Amino acid sequence: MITLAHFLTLGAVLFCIAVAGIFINRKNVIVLLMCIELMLLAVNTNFVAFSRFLGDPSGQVFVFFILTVAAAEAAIGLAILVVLFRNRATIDVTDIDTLKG
Amino acid sequence: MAQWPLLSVLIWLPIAGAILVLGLGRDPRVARWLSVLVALATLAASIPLYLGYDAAAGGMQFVESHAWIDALKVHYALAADGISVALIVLTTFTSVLVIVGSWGPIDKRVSQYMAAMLALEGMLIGVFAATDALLFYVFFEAMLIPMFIIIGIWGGPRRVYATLKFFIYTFLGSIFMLIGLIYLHMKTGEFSLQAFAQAPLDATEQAWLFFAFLIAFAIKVPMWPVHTWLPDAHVEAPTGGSVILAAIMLKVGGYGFIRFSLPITPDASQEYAWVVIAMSLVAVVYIGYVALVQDDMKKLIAYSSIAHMAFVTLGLFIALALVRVHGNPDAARLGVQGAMVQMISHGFVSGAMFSCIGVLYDRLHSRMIRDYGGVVNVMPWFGAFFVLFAMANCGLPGTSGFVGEFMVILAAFQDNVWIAAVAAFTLIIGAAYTLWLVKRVIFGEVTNPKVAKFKDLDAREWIVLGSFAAAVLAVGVYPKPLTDLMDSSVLQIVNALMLSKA
Amino acid sequence: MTLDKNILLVIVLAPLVGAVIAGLFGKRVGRVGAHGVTIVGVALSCALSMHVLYQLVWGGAETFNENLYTWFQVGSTSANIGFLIDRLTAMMMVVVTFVSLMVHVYTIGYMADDDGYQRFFSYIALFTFSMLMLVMSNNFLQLFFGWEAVGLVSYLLIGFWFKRPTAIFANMKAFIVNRVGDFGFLLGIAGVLMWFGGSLDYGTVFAHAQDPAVDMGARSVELIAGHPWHVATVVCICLFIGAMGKSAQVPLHVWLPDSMEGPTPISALIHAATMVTAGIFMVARMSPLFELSETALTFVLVIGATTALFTGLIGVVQNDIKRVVAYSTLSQLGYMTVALGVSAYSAGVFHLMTHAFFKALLFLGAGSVIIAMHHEQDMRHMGGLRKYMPVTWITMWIGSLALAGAPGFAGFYSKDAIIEAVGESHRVGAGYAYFCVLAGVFITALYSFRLLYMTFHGKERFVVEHASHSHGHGHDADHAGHGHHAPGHLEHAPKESPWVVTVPLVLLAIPSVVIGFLTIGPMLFGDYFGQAIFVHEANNVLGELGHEFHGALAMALHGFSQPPFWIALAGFAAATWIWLFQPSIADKAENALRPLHTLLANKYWFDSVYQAVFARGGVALGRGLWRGGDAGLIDGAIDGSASFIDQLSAIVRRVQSGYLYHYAFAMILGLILLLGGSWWLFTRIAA
Amino acid sequence: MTFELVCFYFFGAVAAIAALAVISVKNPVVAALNLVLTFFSMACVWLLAQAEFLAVALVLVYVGAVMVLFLFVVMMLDVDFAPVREGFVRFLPVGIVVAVVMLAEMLMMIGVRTLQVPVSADPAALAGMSNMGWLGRTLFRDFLLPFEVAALILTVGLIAAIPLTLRKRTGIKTQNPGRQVMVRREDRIRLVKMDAVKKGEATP
Amino acid sequence: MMSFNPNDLVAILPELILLGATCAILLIDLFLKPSQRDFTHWMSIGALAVAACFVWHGAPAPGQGVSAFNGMFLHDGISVVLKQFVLLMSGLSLFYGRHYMRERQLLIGEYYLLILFATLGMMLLVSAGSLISAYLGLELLALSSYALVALNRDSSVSAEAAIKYFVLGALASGLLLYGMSMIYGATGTLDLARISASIGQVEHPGWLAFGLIFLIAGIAFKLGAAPFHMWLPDVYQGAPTAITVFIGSAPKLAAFGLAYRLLEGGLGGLSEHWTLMLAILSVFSLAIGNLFAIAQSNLKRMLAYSTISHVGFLLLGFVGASPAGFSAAMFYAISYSLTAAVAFGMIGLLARKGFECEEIDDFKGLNQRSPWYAGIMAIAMFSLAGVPPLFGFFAKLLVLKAAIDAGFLWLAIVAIVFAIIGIYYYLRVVKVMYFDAAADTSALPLPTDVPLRWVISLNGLALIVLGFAWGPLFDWCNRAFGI
Repeated sequence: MITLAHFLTLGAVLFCIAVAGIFINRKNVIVLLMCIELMLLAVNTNFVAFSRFLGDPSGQVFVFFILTVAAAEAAIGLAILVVLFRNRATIDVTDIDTLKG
Repeated sequence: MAQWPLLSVLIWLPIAGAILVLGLGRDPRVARWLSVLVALATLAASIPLYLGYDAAAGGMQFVESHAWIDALKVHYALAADGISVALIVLTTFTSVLVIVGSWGPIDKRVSQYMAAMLALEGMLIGVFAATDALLFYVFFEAMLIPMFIIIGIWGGPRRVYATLKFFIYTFLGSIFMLIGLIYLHMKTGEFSLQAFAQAPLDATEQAWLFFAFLIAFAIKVPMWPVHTWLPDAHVEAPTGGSVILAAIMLKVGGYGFIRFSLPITPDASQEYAWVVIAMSLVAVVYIGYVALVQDDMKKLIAYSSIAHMAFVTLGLFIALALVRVHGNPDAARLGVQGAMVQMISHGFVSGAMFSCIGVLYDRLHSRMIRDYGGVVNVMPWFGAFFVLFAMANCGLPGTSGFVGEFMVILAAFQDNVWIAAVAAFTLIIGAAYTLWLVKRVIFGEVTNPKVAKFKDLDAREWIVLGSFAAAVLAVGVYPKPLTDLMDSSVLQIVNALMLSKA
Repeated sequence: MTLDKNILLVIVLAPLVGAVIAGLFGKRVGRVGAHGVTIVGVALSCALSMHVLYQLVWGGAETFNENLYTWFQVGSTSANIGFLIDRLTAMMMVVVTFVSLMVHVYTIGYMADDDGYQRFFSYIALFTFSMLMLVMSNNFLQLFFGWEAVGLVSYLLIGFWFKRPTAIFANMKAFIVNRVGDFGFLLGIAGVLMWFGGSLDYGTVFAHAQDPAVDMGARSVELIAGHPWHVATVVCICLFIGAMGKSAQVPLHVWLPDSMEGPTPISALIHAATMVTAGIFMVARMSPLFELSETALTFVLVIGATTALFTGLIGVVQNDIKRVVAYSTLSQLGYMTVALGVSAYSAGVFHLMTHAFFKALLFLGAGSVIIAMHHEQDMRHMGGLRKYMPVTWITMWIGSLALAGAPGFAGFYSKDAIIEAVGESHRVGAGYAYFCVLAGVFITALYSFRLLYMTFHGKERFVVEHASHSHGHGHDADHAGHGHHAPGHLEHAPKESPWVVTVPLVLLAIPSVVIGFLTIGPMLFGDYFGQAIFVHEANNVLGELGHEFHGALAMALHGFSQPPFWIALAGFAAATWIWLFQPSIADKAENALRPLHTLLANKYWFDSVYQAVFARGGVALGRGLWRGGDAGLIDGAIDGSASFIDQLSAIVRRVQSGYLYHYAFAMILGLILLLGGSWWLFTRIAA
Repeated sequence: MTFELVCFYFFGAVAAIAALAVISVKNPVVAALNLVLTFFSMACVWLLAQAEFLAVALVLVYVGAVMVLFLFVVMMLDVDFAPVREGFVRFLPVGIVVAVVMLAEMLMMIGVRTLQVPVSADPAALAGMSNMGWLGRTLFRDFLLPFEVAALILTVGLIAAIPLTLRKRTGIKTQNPGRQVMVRREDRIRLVKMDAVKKGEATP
Repeated sequence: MMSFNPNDLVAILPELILLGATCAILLIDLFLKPSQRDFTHWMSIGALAVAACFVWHGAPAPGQGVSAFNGMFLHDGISVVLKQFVLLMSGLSLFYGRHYMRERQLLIGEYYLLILFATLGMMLLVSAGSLISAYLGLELLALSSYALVALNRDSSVSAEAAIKYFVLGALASGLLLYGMSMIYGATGTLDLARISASIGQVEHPGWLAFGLIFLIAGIAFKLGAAPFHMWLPDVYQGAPTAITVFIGSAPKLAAFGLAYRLLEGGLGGLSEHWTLMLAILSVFSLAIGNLFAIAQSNLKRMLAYSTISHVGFLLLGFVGASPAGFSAAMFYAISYSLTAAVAFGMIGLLARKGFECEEIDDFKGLNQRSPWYAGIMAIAMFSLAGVPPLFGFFAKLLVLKAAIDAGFLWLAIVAIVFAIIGIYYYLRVVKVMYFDAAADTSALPLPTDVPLRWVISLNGLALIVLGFAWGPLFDWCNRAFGI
């Protein structure tokens, strides 16, 4: 039988993978954006699971909103990425280090 | 007259004047005249303060109190007792001379300089008049800003280092006091000094508070070993800045001890009086020797200021043992009174000394002793003034410099002979460094051809030095008006010392 | 009948007014105005002082003791300005104002060509004021005021010729050495305030000291735990340290010879007649206190005796005419101190008075010689001056005879009284003192006559160049300008000084001869001082002597049979032989006694040691504290922490690498830390 | 082990492995496709939790829209195969350790091992509604304001993306027929009078 | 379950007005030429002003806060104060930004729209009564901000700043959401009031603590508290100055609102946990902010680090978890944003086309060239440093007091120790302006934007005036928290 623990564990695993993806990524920024989507997915899984086990719809409604926001976020993120690429001709994370110190 | 908020007028008149000078002073002449007028008006306003203060009755007079921040029970509360009156009059008096003295030397951004001076004057008066701790603190800190600017803009070559050191050092000290004040507010629910003084505090609390206050005021005074900002600040400051710094700003530290350490933490003050006394005595000897070897005139006088201010702290803290251990309130009064007289006197003397150095500096643009020599040959009047102030600086009877030191030594003797003996060492070392300075600068043959072209004092310089001289002699010959003014206030302080809080 | 307060005020203020006018308005009033106003002032005060003395001695006036105004009043501690005029004071007033007046007059001639003419008059009038404040004081505060004020004027006058490096060194030295004495003095005053009735007023303090109910003599204090000291001893020694500074007792005597850098009139006035005797006066004044402490008096005695003998010895090898007189002054001050040490205060004060006259005379005479010699002070370039300046010669002889203690002269009475008093005394150290004072008599005669012979007798050891260009009467300020002349080469032949110089000489010569004869009776053995000086019954050596005193004349005659006379005669003979008849012996003796001569010529190395230890040592210490303490340790810590933070900042800022993954990593790390911390906290709270 | 559980483990494992692939493969296109797989698997997992609407929405929104956008951008920017930087290898162990520690802490805090929450019946079914209806009622009754705000957020996404990416190209020559028609003679030619030699220029 | 109540619209009237105006501007601006952008400018400012009036007018009586939309939206004293200042700060940044943006041809309609949307987001955020409205308000703000930072498309650093901001912001959002999910799981509701009510009887208190940490991480990111601060210096420096003015001021108020709503409004029962965590974050922020700022030569970056240290101070107000503490923290946030606006605004004012004026050395000799602006900048610096009698000092006083009252004396001492280190870099700016010689001693060419000059001057003077008359503001804050 699937228990809440299963969902939460899966959520946590995805979450950690996403987080690890963000900070061990040495490639390009797009992958970072994907990691963020992954992370939101993990969160959504949590919400869905809780909602299901609490018998409360508001968790699933929250997921609905998160999906909405994530879409808008992706749009803006990619737009920024495009701007960055136009300026730098690269989206390599290791090259984005002008601002530091 | 009783209806007039005299203290408020004294505080805000110069500050308003500062704004006015900033606004109208595009023409340096306007700025100069305007600032002198404002300073004179402030001086005039301080006369009714002096005359109107009922010294016999003592206590806080000219009380003003308006709620400032209700929620924290912060008040815009001003009042003056004899001690405050004396220091306020010192401030207004010195400020006029400083501004007059700065007419010539300051030729760039005159209006800003004058405005900074006037603002500083107002804030200093505010410090001496505030009876609300927060208000005190506000003035106490705020005055760093104009001084920072004064040293930084019109100062010497290392002015930036000096002024930053000055600011950060002083800020460092006072911010610990702020913590103490907040703590006291937590205990009492208000910021009034009186409530603080009455707050019951156990020994640990008192000890922490005592050291918080000690850091703040010891740096301001300054006491050894936190004195090193002063020589640098003095050396780099323009003459006016040095004068106001030495003559008045240092007094804020001594005043702080009187208003905060002694009444709020009497038991801790007693317990740790030895720390302060030791620091004072070290200052007398150590700083005396250090002063001896300076080759920069201003630095020398700055060090001598430190040594002299040590008598203030000595006088104040010797009082505790006298009252509590020896049961000798009379001697304690002598000590506190001596400290106060020393503050006033040092205001005149150090102000005068720095003015003198300013006079020389304006002519040669050097403060190095070796560049001078034989000045009296070409500037006899100046030489006379310089020797007079030098004598006052080494505490010659008949000048104001003697009175305070004398009282403090007498009082210290009654606590412990050895303390008095070390303190009295200033007679020797003070004379040594001062007279050596005189010897090298004033006397001798003119060796520097530039010195040979010096002109004696002009009228403006005459007024400044003459006024200082008059004050130095007046206090030296007849200090009674001054001591009477403060006597009942001192008595109250000493009486308060008798009561343990713990 | 009482003294009129206004008269006293005029006595004090008249010189002050003169000083202020001459000083501040010197340019406007001119030279004549300056000396006029000061001389009038001092003369007025001299006349009134004599009047006061007359009133007190013969007019039946009572001792005047009144406060003028309160200086400050704090609690029960009050400090006042006031006058105590008793006979001791009155005598001092007369001496001070009289010598001062003489010096004023003399100065007209001596300083005739000096640029600082008005300033000089202002100073000496100011000095007169200060000295009067000192002697007329009725309390310790004012005493200290006068004490320091005379020191100030002394400082200004020694450095009068401020262009001379030696002068401005000497005045600084004088002031600082005096300050060492004042250090003790001030502590003494503090002690008086603390232990003697909480007052600074003489009357109260003395009453307290003598109050049998208090028994001050037995009270002790532990300055160092476990070592009780008598209060009176502590206080008196402290006070006496002040006197040692002012009255130039060993080891604080080093300033006095150097003070000869000042113009000669002030050497006479300040450094011989009046200021330096302030210490003697003070101890005499404090006799009720000193009488309480045998220890303190012993201390006084030993110091005085040492000074009397050993400084005199130095005088023998000096060649500078003023320095010889200066060392003789030191020696005589030692005598006075010895007198105090054996409780013969009256004798000390008596010697003070006689000494004031004859020593002022000697100095002024020396000054006269110096004028004549165009500011040559080295006696080796003098000789045979008697025929050029007879008045000076004669008066100098009188002064020297008085100094050497020729019977009948003023100095004889006072010095003999001291010697006999020492002989009478049973105090610890009296034996040593007796030896010193007796030996001192020989030395005194030796250097006194040496001076006379080398200056006025024998061959002329100077050359007169009749230079064509006229050079006005030189004055000391031009001394440096004469540098191109070889030593002992004069432009003009020496000639007698003008009347303003000689008249004071003569006027001072008179008391130098007669004053001892006239006053010894009442002052030493009579009741002249009355209550002013208190001597404990057991210590009253003068009382003992008084039994043998049968009048001044008898004493003079008796003197011929006493050892001091013969010793002095021996000194005279030796001096005559060596310096008048066989000048070569001096050199031989010098060679024979090379170590001794070196010792004396170097003044026992006091100066060198002080210079090395206190002056250079102090500077080295100061530099060490400054560089090591202030700049090194304190500022090092402060600037160090500032630069540490700077560097730290420069290093840690690299953490902000600019890389996104590092930023994210930091966030996650923070999160993990919070998680861990919270887990810990959570389990603790749950538990 | 019920069938549901088997499904859960299967889809969960696929999702996790695909997620790992997302963060580790070199080619961003492959990463994006792996991400699609993750999303799809998770949608299946959500179905197991009876969140049918959201599962469908996830596939529609993400797989249908967002991921296409991603791929589009990847293609548009023509990103190379990212070379693996040396730092990656060097710091990989640290990164893995941190991630594992974090996972451990999270699981510990959640307390998965002791967690025993009985699954309740499908609440939507209890309410007699479909999952969608159940959500819809809640959404428009209780979450009206957030719904409107979400709309605003989408608007912002729109407004923001345009100025960032819409570029007015400069330097591109285009014709303006209107102006061509309206042209006048004086616009085409202008007669200028000037000296034959510039003033001040010295003739040799 | 309640259905839609029309009265709820009254509560969100200011938001509605602002939204309406924004939509109107969105449409109108399409038809405006760049030269006519002034219309957009004034209309935006007008919209903010009108909204502010309605906020003021609709302020509930003390202690009479209402919740609307099923508890999604809280309308109480706190939201009123915060909204007032959010609107004010947004308006100020519009004033300060116009000159800068115009000189760089960036004065486009979207600039105004995004700022207005962000403002709307902040208003919703500070009124959030539910996790969901908090999240959405936050995202509205965040997404607008990302775009604003990237608005200068031709600037490489702006793009870099934007991408950093975006990625880390999204990560923070993810953390926040994860935390929210756990709290939802523990309490079964998204409504903050209900969360607060059910804290005592949750089945899995561990989830709450767990969620709290993620929540705090998210909040700390928005506030810019270390170690979640890394984005802040890069973004402040990289963003166009006009945008820095905006994101440096108003969002701090919103972040305060977020923190307050979530931590105290929702998880007040866990204050034992979060006070300690915030205290630790505070120490980190103070240390890192001050320490890093010293080494900076870029003024914007320095101010960014200073922001971090100020966040450390702000958090002092939270450690007591008492109304007085929150009031102090809110006061601090207000004080900081008002002051920071002057500082950043001054950089914008002095910037020219092709000259950013963002290096500290660019301020050399400013006093010679323009004493007035040097004075205003000096006031701002001293106020940031916390020197009385300026506004900033009293804010510091209040938070220190809050910390001490809460028994966190050690924290207060740590704070002042770092404040001393911090004072150095503020003084350095003053030093450069006053003590150093200008490379170019001619008088400063002032921007033609007269309102800018007036407003920044008034803003600067306000720092002095509020230094004396901070009582009413303090009372206002106190009333908001029911003291």
